[in-house]
Amino acid sequence: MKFGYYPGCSIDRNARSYHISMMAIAERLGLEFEEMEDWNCCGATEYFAINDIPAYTLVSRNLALASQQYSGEKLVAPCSACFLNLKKTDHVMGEYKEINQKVNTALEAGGLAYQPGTVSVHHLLEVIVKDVGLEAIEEQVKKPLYELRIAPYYGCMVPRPADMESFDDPEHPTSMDKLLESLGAIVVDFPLKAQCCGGHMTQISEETALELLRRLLKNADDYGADMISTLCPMCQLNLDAYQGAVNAHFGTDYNIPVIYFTQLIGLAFGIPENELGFGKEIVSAKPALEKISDEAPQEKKRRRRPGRRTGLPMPSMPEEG
Amino acid sequence: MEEKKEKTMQKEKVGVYICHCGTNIAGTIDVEEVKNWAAKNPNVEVSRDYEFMCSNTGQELIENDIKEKGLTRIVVASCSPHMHEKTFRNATERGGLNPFLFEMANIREHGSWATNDKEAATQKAKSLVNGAIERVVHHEPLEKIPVEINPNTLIVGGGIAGITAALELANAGNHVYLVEREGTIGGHMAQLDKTFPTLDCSACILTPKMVDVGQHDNITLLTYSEVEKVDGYIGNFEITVRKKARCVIEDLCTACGICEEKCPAQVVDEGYGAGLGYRKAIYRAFPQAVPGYPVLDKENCIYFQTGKCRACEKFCPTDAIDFEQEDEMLNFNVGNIIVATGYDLFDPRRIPQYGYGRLENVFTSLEFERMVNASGPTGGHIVLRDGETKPEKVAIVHCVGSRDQNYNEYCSKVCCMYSLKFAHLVHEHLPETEVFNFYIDMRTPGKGYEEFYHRLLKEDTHFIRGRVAEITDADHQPGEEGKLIVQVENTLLGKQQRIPVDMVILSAGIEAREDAAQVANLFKMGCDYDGFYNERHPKLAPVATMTDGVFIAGACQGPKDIPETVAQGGAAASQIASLIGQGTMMMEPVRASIREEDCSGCRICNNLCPYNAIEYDEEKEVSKVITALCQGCGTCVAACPSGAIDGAHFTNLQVMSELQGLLWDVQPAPEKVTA
Amino acid sequence: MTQTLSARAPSLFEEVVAETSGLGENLNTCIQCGTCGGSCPSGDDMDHTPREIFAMIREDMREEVLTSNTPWYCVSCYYCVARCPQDIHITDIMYALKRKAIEAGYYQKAGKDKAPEFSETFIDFVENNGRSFELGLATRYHLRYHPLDAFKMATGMGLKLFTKGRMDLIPPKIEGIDQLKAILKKSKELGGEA
Amino acid sequence: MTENGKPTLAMYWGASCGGCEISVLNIHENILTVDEIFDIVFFPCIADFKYKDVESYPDNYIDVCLFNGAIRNSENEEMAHLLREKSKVLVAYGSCAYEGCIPALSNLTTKEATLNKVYIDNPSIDNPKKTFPQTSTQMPEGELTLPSFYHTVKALDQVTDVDYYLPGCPPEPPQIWAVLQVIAGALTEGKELPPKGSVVGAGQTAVCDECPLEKQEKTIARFYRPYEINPDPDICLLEQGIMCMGPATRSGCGALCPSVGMGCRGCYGPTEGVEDQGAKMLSAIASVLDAGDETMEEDELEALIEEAVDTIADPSGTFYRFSMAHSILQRVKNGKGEG
Amino acid sequence: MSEQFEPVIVGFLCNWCSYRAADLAGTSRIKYAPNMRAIRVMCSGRVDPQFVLKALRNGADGVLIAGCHPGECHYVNGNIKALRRYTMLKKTLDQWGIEEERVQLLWASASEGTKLAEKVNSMTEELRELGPLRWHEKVLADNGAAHVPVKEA
Repeated sequence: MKFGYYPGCSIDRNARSYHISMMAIAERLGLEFEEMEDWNCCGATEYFAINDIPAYTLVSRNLALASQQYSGEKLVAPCSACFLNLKKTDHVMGEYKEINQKVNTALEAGGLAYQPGTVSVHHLLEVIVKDVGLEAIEEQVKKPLYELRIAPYYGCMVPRPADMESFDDPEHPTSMDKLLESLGAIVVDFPLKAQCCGGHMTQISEETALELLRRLLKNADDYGADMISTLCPMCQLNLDAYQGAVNAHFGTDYNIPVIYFTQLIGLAFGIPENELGFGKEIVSAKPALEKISDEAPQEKKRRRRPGRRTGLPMPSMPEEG
Repeated sequence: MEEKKEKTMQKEKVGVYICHCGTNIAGTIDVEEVKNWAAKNPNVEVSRDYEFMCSNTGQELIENDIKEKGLTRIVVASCSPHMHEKTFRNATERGGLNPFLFEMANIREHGSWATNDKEAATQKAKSLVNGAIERVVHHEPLEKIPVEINPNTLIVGGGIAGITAALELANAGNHVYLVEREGTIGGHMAQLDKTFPTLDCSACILTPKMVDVGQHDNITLLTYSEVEKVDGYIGNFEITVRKKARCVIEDLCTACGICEEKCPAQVVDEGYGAGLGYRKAIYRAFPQAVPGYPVLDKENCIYFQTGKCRACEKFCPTDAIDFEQEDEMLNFNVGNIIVATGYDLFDPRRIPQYGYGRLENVFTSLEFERMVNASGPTGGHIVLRDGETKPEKVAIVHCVGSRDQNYNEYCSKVCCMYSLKFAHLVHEHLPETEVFNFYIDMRTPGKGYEEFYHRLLKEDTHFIRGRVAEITDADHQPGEEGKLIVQVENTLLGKQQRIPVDMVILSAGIEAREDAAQVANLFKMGCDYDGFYNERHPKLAPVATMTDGVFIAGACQGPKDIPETVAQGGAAASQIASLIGQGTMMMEPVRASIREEDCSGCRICNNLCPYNAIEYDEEKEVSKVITALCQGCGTCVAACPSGAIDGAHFTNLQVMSELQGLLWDVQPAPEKVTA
Repeated sequence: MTQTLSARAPSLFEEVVAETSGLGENLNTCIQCGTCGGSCPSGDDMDHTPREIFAMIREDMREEVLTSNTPWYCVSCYYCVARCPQDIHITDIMYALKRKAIEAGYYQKAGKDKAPEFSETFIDFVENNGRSFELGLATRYHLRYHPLDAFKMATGMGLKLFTKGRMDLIPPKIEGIDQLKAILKKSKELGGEA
Repeated sequence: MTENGKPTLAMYWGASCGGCEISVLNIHENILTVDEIFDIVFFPCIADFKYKDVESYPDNYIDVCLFNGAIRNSENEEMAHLLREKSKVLVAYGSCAYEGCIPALSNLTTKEATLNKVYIDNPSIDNPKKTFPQTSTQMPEGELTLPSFYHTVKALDQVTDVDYYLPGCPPEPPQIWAVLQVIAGALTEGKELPPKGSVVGAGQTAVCDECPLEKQEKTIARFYRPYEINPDPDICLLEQGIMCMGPATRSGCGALCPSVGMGCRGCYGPTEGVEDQGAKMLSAIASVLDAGDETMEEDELEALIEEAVDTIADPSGTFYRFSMAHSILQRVKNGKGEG
Repeated sequence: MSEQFEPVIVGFLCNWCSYRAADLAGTSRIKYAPNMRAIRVMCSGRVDPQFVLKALRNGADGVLIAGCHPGECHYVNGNIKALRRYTMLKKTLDQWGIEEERVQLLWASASEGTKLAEKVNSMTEELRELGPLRWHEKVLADNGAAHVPVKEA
């Protein structure tokens, strides 16, 4: 399978391990990610705060380039913010004539044009779960992540592309849960899985950011997670690099590595850690990785919430039948 | 053809009346201008404007002009014909003209109310009026068609609406077929514990009525049955009902309940029990079920699944169990139909952030009704999912799935009141327990409703104005551990609050039945956007539908509480009773007819009619319309390749003339039309 | 359609809607239920909940709205948008309010002067290089506005990231930067920014 | 009327194929009777007359004028006016004069396209200089003129007042003879004529009335081109998916085509009281298309119907083969529409 | 009104759904383009293609046929017949060079006043962009003598 690839600024450096691991598993899964030529920054959450038409335009240049460079291939963005900005801009241009017309006039100035709807934007997770599929993943699993307790963390921007149809539930996504289960890991039911990591608040109002991070870390810890699995460079950076700050600020001693789901897939595929960018994380994953056992666990993978089943019947959930 | 020609030859004297409707029309349309302009039309004898044409004086204007000025046609430009066409047809008739020599121009709904542009509105009004004038000239006098009314009635749905209607009609000496999908009648009301605001026991007031239905000589009760087919038209519908096999021989069963007792299969009771309790595979929904004999649920019956067991059969003292029993098809005729199929409860699983199905101590309103009910699974004790722990704090969340564009935009109307009722019941059962009601707006319109709210205020319920954002078990701060945390903005304080509780009750809204659309199709009714059945008129015909002879009652038309539902059941019944009383009913003469001399017998039209009203005469080799069956849609008229079918009141000549009238300002020099 | 336009100056509501290029049009359908305020992860820090802000916009309380810190605490997590029963694009309205506050020179009063400065520094990089640049961004932003933080930054976590090879030293630049500049220039004219 | 007291007869052609003239001769020996009854005063096809002869006649000199052919150019129209002036009874003879017929099919395209097809873009044409006929050409001898070619082909009654219509392409001999007898009767024995404007020499109902084939209820899944299917000779062709204009076409021909397994083409025009033959047939056919029902999803429904409709290769050519000039829209919109 | 071209649309609205939708639009005071002039028919199945052609022939710039949603027809399936006729008519009109925007079909239930209003708005816009049809002037003008019907009625 061939895809267009929009790396986004942080992939180059900060989130290198995301990129490395992504490419490593792509090889195993026979996926081809063709990087977009001369892509530019998506503006993150900053540009919209200053000027919206330029913000949309900034993003649309990428869409315009994509529509030139690819022939119908899906455009994949591994970064949540990039994904949302690309998808949202395409959506908004389609919905709001005025914006579409302004943006295209601006693009003209650079000899470009974009017809909303021509590029279909997808997040990496969506591609792995939907296009590749869990069966294909399971086939590749050589070293299951038995006994490794993972809190699946989606953050906000992937499950919630506002009013655009999302590939997963905006409130209670489960695609990464299922993915990690297929890798043999124990997925802890992580209530805050779709909560916010604070985004750029770390720069603007550290207290705010630290509190949000604390909640996430505490919750993950309460459920005995060995590590947090993430799909966004910003979330990774905040949870990882600021974990020390959180501990300092609240007198806690969380020590939970924050790892890209692609790294975990790679691990389960039996790819050596160093080829997956392990070691770049600030809170080391080593201790957690040592917990991985060769024995399939006795306990049911997906731990149900505490509480006896003796009393009144629980309402059935669709996926559980 | 020939005589039609003559008609159009002799000049008609048209009277045109433009209504101000106060300022509703006159505020936007220059009524004066339209009146004077219309007067210039050669066909127009009189052109007047008046404050309120629908008033008696307005109608008298028409009557007098007909008598004094010898008008032969009438045009009224006012509101939608769906409002006042009847009114003015009657006025025309009182004036001495055939009521169908009248035409209406809708310059309010389609005109003055639809734009602010006075100039454009006036121009449009002229067109509509002109269209009406050009059309009415070609109108022909028509006579209404009498139909015999079969005195039997079909009622679909055995909830309180259906029960009420059935008893009303039956007591008046008419025969009723009451068809209920479930094994027993009673509907949602039978599931409830107390009823607001009076708090009288739901079962206590309902079961006597159920018994009456069961024993009534004039009521044929068909439970565990569904209507399969509906043919015919008002006065004479042909009904086919599927009586599903309940594997119990009704004549032999004594409703002793031994089979139920002996049945080894435990099943979660998703139906009557709202999923909170268990039942057997052969069961009666509840002890007072009517009829008393049980239903065998094949999906969960061990015998049907594994081929072994037959316990019920062994123990039945009267050999009333029959595993081989098959569905039965029943056919009968009725004159009228009442659809009272009720509602579905909104499924809160659709709102994941409320955790229903994930967080065990989140309950639906219906679950709670069963819980507080003394005959329910907990014997009326309010406990957590574990079946024993008493909650110290209970949250009641209003507007679940209602007033929300993501789910249902409308207000479900009853939730505020039953939420107050719940709060009261918690106070009553567990005086120590704190209750929090989370609401957007407190809606208590109804006799004694607001007073009930005050009563709850006195009972120290916490009322927090704010729509609950989420319910989670992820604790952030001390005091939240092991609790359900209700996160909300207390909009009266303008602060975000996290309130730890032990139990959450979701006041789920009312939804149209899942299969509402198919049912609407079956009875040829319309559904609105939300799936509720369309009434004929929102104000003046709330229980009639677009289809003559088909009526609706209760929550299938929209959210309602018990009193309203009962009122509608009664209303539908009395409308039907009056039809039965008349014995015959006059049907609109808007019908198709085939001119034999022009029909070539090509048979194109033969199977176009949804009511099979067209038959082919092998003798004469021409097609014919059976007038009584024809509903006047005009599909065949449009289809007839040799123009041999006339659609009364919608002839080509009439429509084409209206069309040319409408286009007066853009068309070339006026042309004559050929019919 | 052929609606007649009123002569009076546009209300704050109208301005905000205009600022969102339409996305915010149904703001006037807010039923004040507080779902947004209840959902907001950083709600505690806001001086007004989003719901209050909307009520204030409807009441044309220009200064109070534009000096409020509320928009600056929006982390654009979209919970409010996903949950709003009236389908109001709250996040986009918050962006619009930020822009209006800056435009009105109000944002210092919001006590959140860090936010726009951060955004602007970020955008400088994007507009001149076509890419963002964490190290440069952080250091320049801190040096320019918060020298002390800059020190903390350089010695503390910044260092860690750097040693982990997670920070660039030289800003990356795209080839089509001139094209990008031209496009953005045009878009700013259209966007109504000088 | 001439000195010898015989009523006078004229027959003239506008844009036509000549078939109508043949059809007159096709009344066999009766043609002799016609010659006995009438003095023929203008009939370019069988005898040499000049325009100036006609011009020289006093008004109403011609008792009966059978005008066939459509109005394609200014010459046709000029003659229509002239003959109207000179005739007591003007009969639109044949489908061309009655409703445009085949010539009017060029209303389905533009004047330019038509001329182009005839003078340039046509395998049998060698016209390297791209010479087009001009309405006026200067020659040393003086100006040469040609009639101007119209944009829209019209029926006779669209340029002048017509007394009777005699449909058919061409009209059927028995019908012609019947009509001529009636007229002769009126002229010689003072018998009454049918009301002005009537369609004569044809029935009132549709062709199906005369059609011998067995008719059932109709549901048509798809249509076949004549070469695609071998029809059952006893069953209604429509029911077999063969296009037949019979239901929408005036009877009078005796259902000649259907009875030999060829769908009716519709040459007798619409039935009494129908304005647009094509639209009516279109409506009828569409109504009985056996494609899609109310239980289906909207897009599935639309797809099915599209598919069924597409089995009719050329709707306008099929439904409007003879009646284009008298159709409601009369021609296609300028520019597009080479259908 | 502004200088811009105001197209004239003839609307054939079925008595049960779309006519009521238009009523509802009015009752709920939804303001929309005043360019549609409605003709009430009992069912969209009554719409004879001749009506549509006649409207276009007589100066209308567009025609809107509106009926109940498939499955919601008061006469069970009249609207399906309407759809079949519409599909075939559209194919024909396309051959005749009449832009598809000029003849449109809409499903609007009695509760969809907004939908109907929006359709009228969008159609008005589309027709503005296409410009006037005005058959007699623009198409039949040169040598197109006014259409005289078969016989005097």
